[in-house]
Amino acid sequence: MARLVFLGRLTDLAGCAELEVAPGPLETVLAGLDPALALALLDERVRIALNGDLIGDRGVVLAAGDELAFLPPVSGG
Amino acid sequence: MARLVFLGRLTDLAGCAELEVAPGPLETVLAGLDPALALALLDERVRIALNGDLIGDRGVVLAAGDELAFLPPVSGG
Amino acid sequence: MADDVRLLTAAFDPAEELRRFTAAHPSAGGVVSFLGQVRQDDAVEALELQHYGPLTLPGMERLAGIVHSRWALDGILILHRSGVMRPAEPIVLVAAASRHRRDSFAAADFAMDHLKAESWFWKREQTGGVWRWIEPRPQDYADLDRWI
Amino acid sequence: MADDVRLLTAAFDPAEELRRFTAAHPSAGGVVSFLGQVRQDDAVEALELQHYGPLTLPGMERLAGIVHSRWALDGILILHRSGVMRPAEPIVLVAAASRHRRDSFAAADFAMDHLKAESWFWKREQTGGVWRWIEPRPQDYADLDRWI
Repeated sequence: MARLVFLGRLTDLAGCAELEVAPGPLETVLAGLDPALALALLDERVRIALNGDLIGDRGVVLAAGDELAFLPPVSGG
Repeated sequence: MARLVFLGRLTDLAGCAELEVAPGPLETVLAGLDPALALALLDERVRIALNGDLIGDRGVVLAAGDELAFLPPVSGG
Repeated sequence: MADDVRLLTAAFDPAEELRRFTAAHPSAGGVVSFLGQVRQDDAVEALELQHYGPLTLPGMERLAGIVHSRWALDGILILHRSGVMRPAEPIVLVAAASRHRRDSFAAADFAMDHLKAESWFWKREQTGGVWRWIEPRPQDYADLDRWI
Repeated sequence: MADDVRLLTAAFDPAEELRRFTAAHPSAGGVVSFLGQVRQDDAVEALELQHYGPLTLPGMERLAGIVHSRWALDGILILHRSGVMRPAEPIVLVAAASRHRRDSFAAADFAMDHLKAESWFWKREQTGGVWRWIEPRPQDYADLDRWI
């Protein structure tokens, strides 16, 4: 299995901080989620980090054991 | 009697922090001091305060009980 | 490296931390510090900061390195809370020690602007029993522009 | 008036003073402080600050009033030693508490520049057993020009 991690308001939207998902292309993984959550995760202001490293490309394929984090804009002030 | 107060390096030059002097015009008081000290007290960078208030005029006449302080430039930094 | 960067998940004592930091830098003429705390008079009942392990502390350490290389410092301290905090509880403590005070002032100011605008923390506040996530403010980005 | 201005003739504990000041201003989001201490690694064995009673503390109080009126502060703290100090002993502690951190940074910075350049203190240092009076440096006046 792979793991999705949701930060900030995405935690509330997902209803959990982490979610175990089957490995595979990110677009396939997202297609299996609640559509409102999937849409929020595709927001271009939400950055993603694969196993702790920020990546720019959302065409990622998740392998077993991977952790993909979704990072909305930080709160500042 | 009146009192002269010497601050900073003037303390060393006067050999004391305070000096009792007879009341009278400042120029008369200074004439009674060691000439090197009197010269240093007349340095225009040395400000003077009469009874705790800065004054600009050195033509002051000291009355009994007056305190006249000589303030060299402060040390800063 | 005389830097001390920590992500804390429990309450800390800023006065003691500052005493320790100052004692560790006896050759510094000056120490500038910034302490941020949860304001007590707002309607806010609690504040929660969320962090992401793999990114948050490494980002703070990278910031400390940048600050240290930009000014002539004896050392820098960056402590930041994560988790739930109540009014008057400390959130962040930044301190810079240097020979000349101008360096410490600029370093602490720079570190705070960048911590606030760029660190990986997500904040929510509880008001009237309801939690609400805080969005970034334009002011945070304007603060950063001062250093370009 | 939430200002605290003191001229101290004996050693003080900056960490405790800062703890007290911070606790007195729970509605301030931020507290900026500057602590100046006698440097330990110089050849200087001791430092003495001399003050003049009728002018020094009143001047510090006037400065606090100016700072308070110039920035939006919850309070300001100005503590300054007089007398003989040894290496690593605190000399001066300035702190400013405010809702927005930019005000505290500017207020503490301004207060330090003016304390250093304009306060009625005369300083001498002991090196190799010999005391030497310190003259003002051009840098102190340049610091003031930043605020005009």
